[in-house]
Amino acid sequence: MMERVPSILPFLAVLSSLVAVPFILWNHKRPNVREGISLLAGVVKFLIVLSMIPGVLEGKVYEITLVELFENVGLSLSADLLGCLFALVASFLWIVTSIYSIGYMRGLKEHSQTRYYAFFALALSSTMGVAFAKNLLTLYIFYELLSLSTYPLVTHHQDSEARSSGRKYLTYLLGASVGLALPAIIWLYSHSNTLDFQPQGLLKGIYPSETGIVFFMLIFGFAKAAIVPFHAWLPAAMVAPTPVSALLHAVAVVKAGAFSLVRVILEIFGQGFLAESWAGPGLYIATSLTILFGSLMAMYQKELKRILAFSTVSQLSYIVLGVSILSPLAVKGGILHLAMHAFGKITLFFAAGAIYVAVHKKFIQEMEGLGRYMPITFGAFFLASLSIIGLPPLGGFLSKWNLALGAYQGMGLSIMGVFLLSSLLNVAYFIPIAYKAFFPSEPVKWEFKEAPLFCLVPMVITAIISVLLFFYPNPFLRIAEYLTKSLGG
Amino acid sequence: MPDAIAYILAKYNYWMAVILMMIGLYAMIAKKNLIKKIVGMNIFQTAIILFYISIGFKKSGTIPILEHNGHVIDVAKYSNPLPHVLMLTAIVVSVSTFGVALALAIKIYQEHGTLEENEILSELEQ
Amino acid sequence: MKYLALLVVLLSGMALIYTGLDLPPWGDPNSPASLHVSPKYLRDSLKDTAVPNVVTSILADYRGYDTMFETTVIFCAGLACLVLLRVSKVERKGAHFRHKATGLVLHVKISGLLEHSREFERIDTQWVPHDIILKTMCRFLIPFIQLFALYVVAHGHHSPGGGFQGGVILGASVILLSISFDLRTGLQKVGELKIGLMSATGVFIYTGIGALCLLLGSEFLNYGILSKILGVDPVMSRSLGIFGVEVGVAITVMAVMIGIYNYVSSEGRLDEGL
Amino acid sequence: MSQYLCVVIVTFGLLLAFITYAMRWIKIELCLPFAILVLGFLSFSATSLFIHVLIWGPFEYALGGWAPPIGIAYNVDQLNSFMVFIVTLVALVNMMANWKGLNTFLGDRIGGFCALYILYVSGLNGILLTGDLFNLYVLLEIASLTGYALLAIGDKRFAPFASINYVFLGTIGACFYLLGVGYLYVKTGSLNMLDVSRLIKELHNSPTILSAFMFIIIGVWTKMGLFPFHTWLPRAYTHTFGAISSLIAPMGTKVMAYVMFRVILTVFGINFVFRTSAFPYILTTFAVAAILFGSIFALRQTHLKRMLCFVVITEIGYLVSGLAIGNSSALKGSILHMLNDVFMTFCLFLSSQAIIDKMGAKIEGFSQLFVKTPFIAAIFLAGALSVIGIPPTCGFFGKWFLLLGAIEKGSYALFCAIVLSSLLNLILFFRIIEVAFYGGRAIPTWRITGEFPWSFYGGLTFAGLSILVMGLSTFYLIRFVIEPFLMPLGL
Repeated sequence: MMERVPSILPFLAVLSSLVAVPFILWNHKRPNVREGISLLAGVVKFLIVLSMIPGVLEGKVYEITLVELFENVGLSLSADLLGCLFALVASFLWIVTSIYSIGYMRGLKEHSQTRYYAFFALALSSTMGVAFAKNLLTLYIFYELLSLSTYPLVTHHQDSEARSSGRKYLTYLLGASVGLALPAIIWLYSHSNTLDFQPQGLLKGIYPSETGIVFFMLIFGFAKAAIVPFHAWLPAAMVAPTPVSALLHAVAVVKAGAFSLVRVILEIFGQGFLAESWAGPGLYIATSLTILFGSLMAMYQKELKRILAFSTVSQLSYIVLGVSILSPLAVKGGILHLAMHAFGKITLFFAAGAIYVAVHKKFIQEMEGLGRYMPITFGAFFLASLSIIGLPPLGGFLSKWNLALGAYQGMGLSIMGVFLLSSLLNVAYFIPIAYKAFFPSEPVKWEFKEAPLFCLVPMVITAIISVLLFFYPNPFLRIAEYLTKSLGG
Repeated sequence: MPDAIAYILAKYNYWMAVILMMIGLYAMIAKKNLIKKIVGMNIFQTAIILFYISIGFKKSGTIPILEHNGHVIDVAKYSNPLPHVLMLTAIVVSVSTFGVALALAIKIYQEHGTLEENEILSELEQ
Repeated sequence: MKYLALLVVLLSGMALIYTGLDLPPWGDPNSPASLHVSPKYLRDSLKDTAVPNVVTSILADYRGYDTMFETTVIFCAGLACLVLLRVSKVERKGAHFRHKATGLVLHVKISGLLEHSREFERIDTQWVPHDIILKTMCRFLIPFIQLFALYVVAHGHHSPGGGFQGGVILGASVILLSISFDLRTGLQKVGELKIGLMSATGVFIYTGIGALCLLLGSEFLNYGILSKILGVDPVMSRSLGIFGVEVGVAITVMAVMIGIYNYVSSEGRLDEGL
Repeated sequence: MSQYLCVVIVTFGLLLAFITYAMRWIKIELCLPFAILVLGFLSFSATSLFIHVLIWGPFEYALGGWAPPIGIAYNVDQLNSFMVFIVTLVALVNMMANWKGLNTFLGDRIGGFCALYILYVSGLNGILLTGDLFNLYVLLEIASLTGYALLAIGDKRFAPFASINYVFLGTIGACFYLLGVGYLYVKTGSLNMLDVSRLIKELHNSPTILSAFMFIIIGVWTKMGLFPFHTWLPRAYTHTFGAISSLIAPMGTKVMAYVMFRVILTVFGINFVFRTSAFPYILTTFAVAAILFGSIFALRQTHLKRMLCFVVITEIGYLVSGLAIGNSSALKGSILHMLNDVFMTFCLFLSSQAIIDKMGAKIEGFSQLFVKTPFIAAIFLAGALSVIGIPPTCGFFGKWFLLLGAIEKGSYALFCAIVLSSLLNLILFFRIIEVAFYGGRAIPTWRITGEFPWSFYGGLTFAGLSILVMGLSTFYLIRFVIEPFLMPLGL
């Protein structure tokens, strides 16, 4: 069924935004040209990814090896189903975010915008690299580049708060990847002499006694997936400008972490391992704890972006937990959630940014009644939070439905209970925000005071897509189904 | 027992070299004065030269300058020439190191007005 | 520091003594060192190079490459002293001049005032009156020393000697001149430029001969090939090649010895020595 | 056949050094351009030699026509010809990058300086190529003597004193080496490396050979600057003139590391080291101590260059750790790291000297570095990432093989030490980068010219690119350079 086709397309997808970087720097004095280049690169990238989808759905895998690095391991890219799913989401949302960035950055008259766009493009290249990595080493390389290229974005404000957050960001991400993930990767290489992703896993059924430890070194080493206790960087990173939080900390960076873990669970260790060893239950416990912890923490936050951050912490573990349950429905749900959550969460971040641009409000108690000034923003916010909670008719319902059902099939009530409990908590912290915005305790006059158009349009687009995904989930659903099938689940 | 003593005495060349080496090494590490250190360094190098030269010696042998008489050369009659050659080089090296060390010492004296290591160090730390 | 030194010395001393027990006894003609390579030198030296002094033939031919670097080492030392110590601008204010007839010493602060006067002579700041015996003896001795040095260089093929020894003696003769008179007298005979050129020339001769062998189509420093241009048999040309490099060595060693003395004794100013 | 190139690289360097020196009397401005020409020639010959070896394979060149062990021989193989290639290349780039600074700083001492510089490079080339133990000693002394003199140029108060410390320790090191060679000679009667290694196969249990090994390795370690023999290193490299530290810091220690590999692997053989259980333990202890000591002490420094010196000490620990692990992967890792480290150290020292020129040496004073000199800061960052071991910079790949070797062998002490030091280096460099990134919001000046000449930026570009290129060509380096060196040794 799988057919390997040598092709330069994955490389071009990585390259397209990288090439844009010098041009962005070059045009630092012409903002319109600069942002035009950003958009153009985004569109080109999206089209390249899109052009691969039909072939990939037919079972083709586009491959390219750029350079050999070790025996059997090269800097290789390959576009398979899973990678394409992630790349599609990330590259599409980049276009949307670019438009949004224009409105946000100009609306707030931010400094160093050239640096911002340049590193944004760089970060997207790294994300594509993560998506299309053919082996664990390539994934690791792009993963590290992603951490580094997002550092200037996270600490964009360059004040003392950004400084301490940036420190946390790098300490967690680089520290975990150098200290935990890298040794684990080397251990894997020394035991299997290859690092290519393959459905049956690298170790071929032979698991030395320390395999469980190595497994968890990888799980925690890819700290972008924010599994407790390696989650603290994510709320800290919220000091970044909102478009950065939106794309990177709802989609690119955190999903890169979750995506890496999906790769690790399904294609490095293989399904057999989780079923046999103590690592499976361990992972269920860790992710379940993270889900509940994230949701609970979100309830106690006062700042909107921090609520979203903790919500992300919890939602990321949905994906990991879903995939690790290994029942076909749960895997399908987990992978669908990768896409559905992205659209929902980015809308929420866009809304938070739009509120900040329009009225400079960050804390939720200040937002009472704001819905009357900004109906579009809060409308989008409401829809997106429904999607995150997992109510029909929104995309999030599909993934959560599959997850919960799969959990019941695979593990029984306990895990399903975790999903349901967390969803209830989601309701508890999302709905009051929207409710209070529209129905303040003291009546407020209706007055139109929305953010600039550049901010509104992307938000509306993503919100509408969230709805549409419920009715037409097809590209993603098909990919997820194919994937579950090809995994033999 | 006398055998053991004879065995040890048979290598007295080496013990001498060892003693000299230790004196030199001690001076290099323990002395505070730079010139004394340089002298210690020279003693150390000379001890090694002595060691090499004594390797080449043969009890029945003389200097390795051959006689022109057309006879077959009896190797045991001449001492081993190779260590001599090597040590010519080593001597030159030690002279050169000595020269450079002295030049450096002069530089240091010009700058600090002393050659005592602890005084220089305490001045540098200020 | 002293205890550290003692510790280091004791440790390495123990290692040295431990090794000593395993070494062959002194003067043993059957020690491994005397059996492997060195007999070949002794047997073949005359046959290969026509040089009876085996030390010379190894030094300049069998292991001539080492010797080339040895010459370079000493050149490096000279260069290092130059770079470290030489100061071009003399910062000393004024100089002492002595009236020859009366013995009156003047401290002149304006340069160029008395430098070319016949009645005055420049003297060192710490000046000791002339010692006529010393100076005359040196004047007599120096030519003989130099003659002997040349003999040592030239006769290295047949007796103990060679480029290094000769070069050092030659250098010593000039240093003797500088000590017994003063540094300026020495410098008048062998100036800084001459020292520099000679120290470079010596190494140049050595490497040049090596490179010549290379150009003639043989290995570097394979003097045998020089027979092509010298018109003698390869064995003889080896002997001549050895002589050539010995001369080079002697020149460099002499020049660098003088140079190091000059720089060190005058702290690089080349005006007043010891 | 161009086998003669191996001699040309060493001896023509000497020959031309004297001419460079003599230029001083013709016209002093000619010295530096001529020296650059000479280095260019050397680097060209080194490239040809490397290509020759790649095509025709390793060879032995008997000097004076006397086959070893009678005469001295050069053993040229893929690894040492590649080392010669990078040494000459980096020396050339370093001089070109710094020519303006050198001219103004040295004045009329430039002639002597150029000659010393070329002699130093020739000495290193000789050390790399020679196959004779004693010849190595002589060349070592050439490199050392010129090194002492070069390091003494710089800060008048500190540099000569630092240099004389180096003279003492360097001499002890060289003498220990010489003593060890003497022991080998006593037992075997030979000085040629291959011949000695053949002869000592039956003598592995002799105390003399054991001592010879010990003295040689301690001597080489002293010259390398392995902890605890490193005391000369930070002071000597910190206070010398920038162009000199960026010459000597990348090469001096790495060439000595090559000597360590060469002598231990070729002469004694890895089986000699692992014959007893004590040696691997001792080596591991030294390596772990050096790695941890270097990383921790680097954290304590406030002077940028001094901090880099401790980074160098850490890197030396990595080089020894490969030997302590002793299997094929780890040795590959160490040797690869040795090659990469030349470029990493060059990059760090070259960019740091520009940073010091502009902002002073204290790390707290680096605020707005990224704004004021984005290019220089970026190159420094590249070097820093490489030291930390972030792919695809070259530092990652050496560590990869080292860690792989450590896992295969099960030496977890070293494994943990290496990982820990990577983390410490992360803290170390991000402390600087943080200071450099923050501190006010000025408009960035993307103009990269300014007080530094174009050639300096050229050198920086070379340094930055070389880190990436070396990293991405790991596979080929292992296949064509390192494996041919290790394969004949049974590794």
